[in-house]
Amino acid sequence: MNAAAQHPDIHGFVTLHIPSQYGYLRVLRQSVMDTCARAGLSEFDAAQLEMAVDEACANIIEHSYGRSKDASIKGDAGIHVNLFQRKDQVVVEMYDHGQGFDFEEHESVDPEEYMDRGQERGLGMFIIRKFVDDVAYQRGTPKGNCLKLVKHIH
Amino acid sequence: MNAAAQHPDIHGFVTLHIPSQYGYLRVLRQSVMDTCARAGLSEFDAAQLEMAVDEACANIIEHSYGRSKDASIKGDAGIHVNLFQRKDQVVVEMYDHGQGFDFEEHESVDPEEYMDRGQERGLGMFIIRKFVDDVAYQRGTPKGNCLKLVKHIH
Amino acid sequence: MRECTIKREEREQMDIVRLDGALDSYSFPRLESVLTELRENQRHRVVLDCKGLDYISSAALGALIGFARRAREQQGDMKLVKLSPKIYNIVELLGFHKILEIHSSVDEAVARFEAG
Amino acid sequence: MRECTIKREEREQMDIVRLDGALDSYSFPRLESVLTELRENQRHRVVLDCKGLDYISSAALGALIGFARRAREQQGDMKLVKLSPKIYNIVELLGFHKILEIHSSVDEAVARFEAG
Ligand SMILES: Nc1ncnc2c1ncn2[C@@H]1O[C@H](COP(=O)(O)OP(=O)(O)O)[C@@H](O)[C@H]1O
Ligand SMILES: Nc1ncnc2c1ncn2[C@@H]1O[C@H](COP(=O)(O)OP(=O)(O)O)[C@@H](O)[C@H]1O
Repeated sequence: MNAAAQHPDIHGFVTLHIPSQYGYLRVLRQSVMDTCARAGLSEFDAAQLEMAVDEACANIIEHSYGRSKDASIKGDAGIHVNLFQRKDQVVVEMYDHGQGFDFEEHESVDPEEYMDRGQERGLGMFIIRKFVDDVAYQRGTPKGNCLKLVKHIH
Repeated sequence: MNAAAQHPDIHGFVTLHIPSQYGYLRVLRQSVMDTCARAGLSEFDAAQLEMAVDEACANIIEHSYGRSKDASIKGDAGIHVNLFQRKDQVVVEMYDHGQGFDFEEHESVDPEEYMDRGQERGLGMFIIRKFVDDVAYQRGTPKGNCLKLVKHIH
Repeated sequence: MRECTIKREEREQMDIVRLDGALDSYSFPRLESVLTELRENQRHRVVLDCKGLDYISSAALGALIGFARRAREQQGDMKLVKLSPKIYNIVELLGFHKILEIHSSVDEAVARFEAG
Repeated sequence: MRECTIKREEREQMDIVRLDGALDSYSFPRLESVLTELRENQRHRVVLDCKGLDYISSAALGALIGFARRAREQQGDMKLVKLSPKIYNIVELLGFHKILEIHSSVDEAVARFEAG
């Protein structure tokens, strides 16, 4: 088990490992909602975190694994997700072994821009940034690319 | 990731690690039902496997971790669950680091006996044995005690 | 993500208890306290509405059977209504449909109580 | 464990499309094919019943907006009804409640179509 799970500030450490396929997003969303309910997050806050996680993992499947020209990068390694509560925060960490990307370089398109531009690019990055309180991305850690989302419990 | 997940006969390998607490049984049941739906198990077969897994993990929490007098055995290590489809089978493997027990020695009480005896012992072992097609238990493997349940897809 | 809720509606002659969510090891203590309260208040005629029930553990089923048995000694009963096919199948596999009275609607169970 | 189901009821003047389950990246192709079919058959007036919808991805919302826009060019529209508070909150945060017409019942949306 992850060393973090033993930390006294950390509650209810759940880990989930799923194949890199859209059909597994549902069970991931259910796990997120379960963690949020346990942490006492409001229904709306929980739904926002649920959506940020879903959009982030859909991006991993589509872009990090899906767009690779390097044949050694395949979806077999799946997506590893840590879900836990730390003090007044719900934290979701997602790891993938795909090609990753430069997170800061990809500005998010906001919904108005999205409408004006005729929806040629998605809202994923906007939702990931706006629906949570903290975001951190690290490319190529020993455990893969890591996206960490944090939502405060009010 | 588990080596088994790379095996060509194995589909949809999902792993879940939860704390040894009753409040996490729900997310585990949801993961079982999700795997069953993907494998095309009937609603009834899925519900039977769901119940066998739930009763087995409730036993891990109550008996394997809960009854230990050895202070070094605590529930911190949690329950590790592998869920996957192999050919025409749905397989659920549950690992715990508690004290374990002698599986063969614990005969299951059937529902009639249970009624006659005034319900002094539970139906868990009966359900685990009767609601799945194959059961195997190994105490004290390097990854902990392992209970493996198999349900055939008809 | 529904927590299990147990709602009690006290009528003159009986109680309607409505279950929603999962009756598992986590919510078991709540079920037990509702059953204890009914017994202590001499409320022996209970209709258990299982419409919203999506899971029931063997321990919870055992508690319902225990309640029904003791209620019968007091000319009462616990009757189950609106079980989903999934849960009815489990109850049947365990043979508990022979012990617990099961109806398809609250009205039907109420009528059975009223018929004595 | 509900798969997403999309049911289409063709009325004389419009279509009622009923969603159940989650509209996510997995079920997205199914949504797209239903929308394409509607467009190809010149069915531009659609009421989308979201009563059973428990999740919607941004891509699915984008597809609904795209459909509504093109339908309006043909004097049609796509009106959403019976959104859960949870999903309405998401739609609002994205500002899409200003673009999509939202009603609380199928009848209300039908009446709006009939009023022209
Ligand atoms: N996990 C990821 N790995 C690699 N690239 C990513 C990832 N997430 C996002 N991207 C890149 O950022 C871009 C913007 O993402 P997003 O806002 O979700 O819109 P869309 O996915 O529709 O393009 C993507 O097109 C992709 O190039
Ligand atoms: N995972 C386990 N670890 C240790 N002991 C167990 C485990 N599962 C079952 N047992 C033992 O087997 C007995 C029978 O279990 P069960 O049929 O579920 O009834 P109950 O849990 O109500 O006693 C338990 O009382 C316990 O002694």
